[in-house]
Amino acid sequence: MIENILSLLIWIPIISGLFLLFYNKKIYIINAYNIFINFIVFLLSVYLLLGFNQSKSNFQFIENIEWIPSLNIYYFLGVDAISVLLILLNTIIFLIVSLYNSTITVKKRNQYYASFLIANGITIGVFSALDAILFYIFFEALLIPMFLIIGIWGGSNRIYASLKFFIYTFLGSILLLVSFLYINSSISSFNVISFYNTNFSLLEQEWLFIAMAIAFAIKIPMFPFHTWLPDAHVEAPTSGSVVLAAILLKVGAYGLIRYVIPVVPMGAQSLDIFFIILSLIAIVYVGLVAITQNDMKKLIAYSSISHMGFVTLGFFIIFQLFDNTSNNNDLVISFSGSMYQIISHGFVSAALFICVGSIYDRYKTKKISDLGGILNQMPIYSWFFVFFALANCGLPGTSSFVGELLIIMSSFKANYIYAFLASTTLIVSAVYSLWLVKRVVYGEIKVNLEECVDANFIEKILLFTMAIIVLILGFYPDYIISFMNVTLENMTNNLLLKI
Amino acid sequence: MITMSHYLTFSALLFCISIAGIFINRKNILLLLMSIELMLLSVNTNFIVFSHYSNDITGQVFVFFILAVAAAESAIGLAIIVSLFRKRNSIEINLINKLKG
Amino acid sequence: MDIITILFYLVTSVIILSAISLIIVNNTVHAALLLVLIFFNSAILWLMLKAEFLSIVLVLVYVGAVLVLFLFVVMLLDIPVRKNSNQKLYLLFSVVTSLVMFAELYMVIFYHNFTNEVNIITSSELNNTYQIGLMLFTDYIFSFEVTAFILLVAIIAAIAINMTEKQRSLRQDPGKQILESKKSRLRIIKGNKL
Amino acid sequence: MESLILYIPLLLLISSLITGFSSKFLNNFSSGIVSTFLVFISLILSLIILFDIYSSDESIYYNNFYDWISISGLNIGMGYLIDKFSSIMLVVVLSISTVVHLYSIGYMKDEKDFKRFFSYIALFTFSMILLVISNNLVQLFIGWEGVGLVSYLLIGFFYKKQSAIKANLKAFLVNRIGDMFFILGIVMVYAAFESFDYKTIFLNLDKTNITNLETYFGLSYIDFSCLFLFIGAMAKSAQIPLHVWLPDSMEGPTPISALIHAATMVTAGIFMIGRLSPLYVLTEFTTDFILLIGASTALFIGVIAIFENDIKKVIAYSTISQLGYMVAALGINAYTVSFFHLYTHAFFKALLFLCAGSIIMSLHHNQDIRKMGGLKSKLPITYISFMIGTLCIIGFPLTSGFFSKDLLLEVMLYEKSTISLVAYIMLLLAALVTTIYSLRLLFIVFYKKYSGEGFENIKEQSMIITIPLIILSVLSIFSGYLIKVFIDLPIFMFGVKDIHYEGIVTFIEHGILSPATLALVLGFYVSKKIYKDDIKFNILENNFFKRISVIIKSKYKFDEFFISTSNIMKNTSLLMSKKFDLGLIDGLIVNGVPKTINSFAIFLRNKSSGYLYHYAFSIVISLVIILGIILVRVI
Repeated sequence: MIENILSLLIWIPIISGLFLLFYNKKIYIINAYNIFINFIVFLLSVYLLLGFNQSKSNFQFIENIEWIPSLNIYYFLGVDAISVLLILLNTIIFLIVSLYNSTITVKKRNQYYASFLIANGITIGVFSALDAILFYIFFEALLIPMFLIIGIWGGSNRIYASLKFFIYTFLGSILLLVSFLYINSSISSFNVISFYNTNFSLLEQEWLFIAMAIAFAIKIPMFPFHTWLPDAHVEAPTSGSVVLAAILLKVGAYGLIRYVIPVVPMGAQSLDIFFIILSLIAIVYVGLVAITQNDMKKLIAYSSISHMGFVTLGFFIIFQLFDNTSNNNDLVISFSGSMYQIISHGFVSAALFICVGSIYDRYKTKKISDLGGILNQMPIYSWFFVFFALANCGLPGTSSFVGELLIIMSSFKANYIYAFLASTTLIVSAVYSLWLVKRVVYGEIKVNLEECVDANFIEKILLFTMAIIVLILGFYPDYIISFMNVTLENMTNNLLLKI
Repeated sequence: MITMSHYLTFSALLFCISIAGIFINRKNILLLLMSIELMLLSVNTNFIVFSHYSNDITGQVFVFFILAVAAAESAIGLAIIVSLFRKRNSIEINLINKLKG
Repeated sequence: MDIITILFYLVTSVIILSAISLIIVNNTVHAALLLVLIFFNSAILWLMLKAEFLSIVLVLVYVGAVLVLFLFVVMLLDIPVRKNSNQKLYLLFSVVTSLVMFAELYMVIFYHNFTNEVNIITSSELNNTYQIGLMLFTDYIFSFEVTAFILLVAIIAAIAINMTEKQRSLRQDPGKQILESKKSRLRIIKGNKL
Repeated sequence: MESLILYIPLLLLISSLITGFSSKFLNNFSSGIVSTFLVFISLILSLIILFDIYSSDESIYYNNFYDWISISGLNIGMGYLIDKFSSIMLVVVLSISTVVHLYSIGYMKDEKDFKRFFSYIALFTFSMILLVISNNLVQLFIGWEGVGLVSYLLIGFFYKKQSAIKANLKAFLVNRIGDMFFILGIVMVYAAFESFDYKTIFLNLDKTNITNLETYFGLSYIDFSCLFLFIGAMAKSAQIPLHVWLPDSMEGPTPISALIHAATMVTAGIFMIGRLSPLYVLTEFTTDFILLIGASTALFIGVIAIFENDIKKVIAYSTISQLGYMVAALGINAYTVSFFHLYTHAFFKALLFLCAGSIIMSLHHNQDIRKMGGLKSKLPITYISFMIGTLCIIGFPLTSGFFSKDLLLEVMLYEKSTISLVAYIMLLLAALVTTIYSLRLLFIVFYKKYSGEGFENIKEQSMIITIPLIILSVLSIFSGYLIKVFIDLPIFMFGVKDIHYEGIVTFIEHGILSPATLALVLGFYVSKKIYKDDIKFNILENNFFKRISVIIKSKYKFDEFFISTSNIMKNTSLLMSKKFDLGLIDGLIVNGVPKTINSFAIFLRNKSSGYLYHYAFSIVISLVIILGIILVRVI
């Protein structure tokens, strides 16, 4: 049993990332160092997963140290099943990104890697912080490496995109901080567990809910706050896009399930209809918008927004579900669906971005209209691309299907209109994913495209691993869903006590 | 009988005249400075009036400080004017608009 | 009507009239001299308010030093006098603003109704200079020191602003050397262009 | 015996993986052999299971391989439910698949992507098996979509051809429309019965008070769930109006057409409704809807085949038409009858497609029947097989098609309701149409004079092509004699529809004397006159018939409808993306706020003139205003 495993998980990547800033000589040493650190962190997270007792619903691996006692701020870490899974997702994605990074050419390589290492540690911090201010600090600090990754290593319009990304998400965070301070002013604590035991009036809860939910809705991003994401994705380097899609969006969803719904359930209950409508708009409307995008990254970015709509739909239908069925299990299923969608989307979108990024690296274009018939030149890449595009449209047997099924199931119990609108994603996602495949992968090779090599060994391994993960998650979802079950049951029980 | 109001009215009048002076003199920076001196004078008078009527010497101490600072201010102001004149051969303030945004 | 009242009206009318003429004259020398007049009269007014020390200071320091400085500058610079353009609009503007200001100030005075007489008999046995000195060197000693410092700064600043550095030796300027670029130094001219 | 079931999908999966990832270890031919061998073993296994099931009366295999999701309130397993119904389906699927595997070794031998092809068809069979053996709706859906996925890959097998990649996209998207409703149907069933498991659902049918469930728009809950499930089946089984993908799917290699049309994909819908028949018997509205859709598909799509010139497309349209028969039978709750037709149809349709493949190969990938003719002497085995297939499809007495089609029509006639009578007449007309187009194909391809070049070089294909034809011919002829099995076939644990049946001899007598024989004779006469003897009927030359034929040749403009729908979707998307997302949200709101602030700042900046006295003025005026405000507040 390693003591302080969470601290190790957070600080090993951050500190080694800072060390990396001072070395920029031999590329293979930097690569090896980077992969090694990420691998260590990955192993630690596997250890965390194995050491986690899933039959207990309380927080585990707790570290609680006084930090700023006069302001009731503690260095308080701990994980439940949700956090463990998200940390594991995080470390896997960062390991994959570190491997992928070793195949590309990039300027200021050590700084680039350091940004990712630091982002890795900070994200683990976000997922394991149980003190609101600590969470807030990690939540905000995460912006810094991402801002640098987009702003320094991004595309031609990177300044605009990174600024938009930064300011937009920062705007939301201010609301979050205000809410935390308000809660603190009444209970004199920033501890999450004491957050769960607050008793605010309905009006207070509504305001707190609006402030916090908007903060996280920007991060997710939900429908009217989503326009930063396509820009950020288009300008971000490939690895940046992967992290953005696979990890950063999940931070918002995690915030909702950790800091919003359990803390202000009454507020969430009274305003849930707005968020359900926004989620449905995200699913249908954003999916439609994705169809005619001419930039591959933009298309996948829009599809990410559409998929995250499912996550939020799963979160916010629970109150109506409870009204309709008064059955705790249905709520747990809905939550499980959302969480599963989060994890699944992490892998699928990451893989898609790697595919698209590699196409971009080789052909120097992301425009769909410039591409065509790459199957003739890069068969292995293309088949992976087809596979992940199919996974993106929720094909059964891949991980995306599980979450969609569970959420459509739950939403039907809440209201049949929700289910109907949510299920249109089967058509819309197929249209945008497969039309993309048809135009980019199939057909005769476009004459203006120059000769390119297929995936190299590392890329093959990466994509193959991700495909296997997606398939295993699709054919055997029980492990993860059972893993989360006790935690989610406990969460819904507490929720139901308060509404 | 001269009451406090008389004094105050006087200094108000002086103050307003110096405001008008600032408005009218847009060419000559020296006159502008002089108007400011006038303004300070009216303020000082007010201080002294109040000090006198409240029988509190603090007001006069303040006037002392104001005088000292005003002297410093005008010294620096005049120095600036001199160097300005050297550079541009003119002290017409409507020619100085470097601050324009 | 006692002597004080007469004196008051006399002094204030002189001040007001000189102030008005000060702001409308174009000749700066005249303006400076009018300012001297105003300060003298103010000193009288302050004397009437039993502020002997300050009135003397006003005359000695202000009239003696500052205004002389003004005169110096005026003489030294030999400023050409020009008429203000577009004067009517600004005149109207100035009159309106100052009238509004005066009305407001007068309203304050009127509203508070400061009608108590000037307290001629002071209860204090100590003279004015002594009292000020007492305050300055006890309660306000720190401010006093700061004032001294401000004056010192003003002196240095006034000198620094006007000090023109003369080239006295043939020394190198490394900053200039670094900033020099090939373009500014070297010009390649093709023969036929000349 | 029960444990053998696991090996069937497993073998197929292994086969798919071996052929898909063994580029270095196996050459084309041996990977084909391995794949065929593995499918053949699964066929044997399925036969063992079939006999085991039939050897005992109440024997049902039911278990889970593993738990897909197992938490309180939700249990979904990956498992199997094998009864008489699904064991027959298993055998049908695997036997057709084995034959197609064998045939493909010959047919695809020159293809570069030989292994990819074998990997696909093994995966195809695997998905279908997953669907057939499933014991719950989620697994069914996984198989269902798996079938759709592989059909997508297979139709686009020749990925360089624009028409192929258009067709596969179309196939997948049309299927997705169905799937959307299908998943809603599944969810509705789950919401009502709290389970995806067939057993639980059917057992709960008695307990759950169905009338207590909600109603929508005047229709009951069960009506709706069955309707949605059926819309899913409409896409898979190519019923009007979601049939548009099937003719285009002919872009794939010919063995695939056989597999899709005979055994795997299109039969999934029929199988699913048969599986869920305990639900469907509870709904009247939906079964009537099914009946009408099926009958009109059988007739109206069949007619298109008469005017079609692509040999594969003719057979494709005939498939749609025959599927219409099956669906119509489902509409009168005659599930076993429908299933019987599915079973006979599987063999003769596979036969027809493989024959067509043989012809196409012999003619160097010419599919246009106008360039064929007189092949009777050149391709004798193909000719005889094709003849058998044609006789089956038109229901010539004593062939398998005769049994199943006549049984279907008889049951339809005895249903004795107005709607079923209408359907009966439509199906009878469809039988006439079937006879005409099938014989037209036969006459044009084999009897008419050859019009192309190189007639002398045409020769019969190798053994590996002809052996599957012979196997299927035998099966096609004799499969109909198992009619008794199907009439007695129970689906799950529910009883069968009461069909009056008095032995096979009586049935044959009765069948020959039925109106269907009239349709057969009439169709034969017309077809022979027009297509063999080239006689022009004057009655067909008038305007009325011409106008009708124009409508039919346009295929009722279904394709145009879908194209315009997709164009509307595309335009909406463009509009939303440009105007709403980039214009309103991003342009006006997100970037609009900083732009407003910026322009305000520019305004203020321009206002600051740089003149000292202007600043002085603003100070003084502000002072005046502030003083005024204080005064107003004080006084």
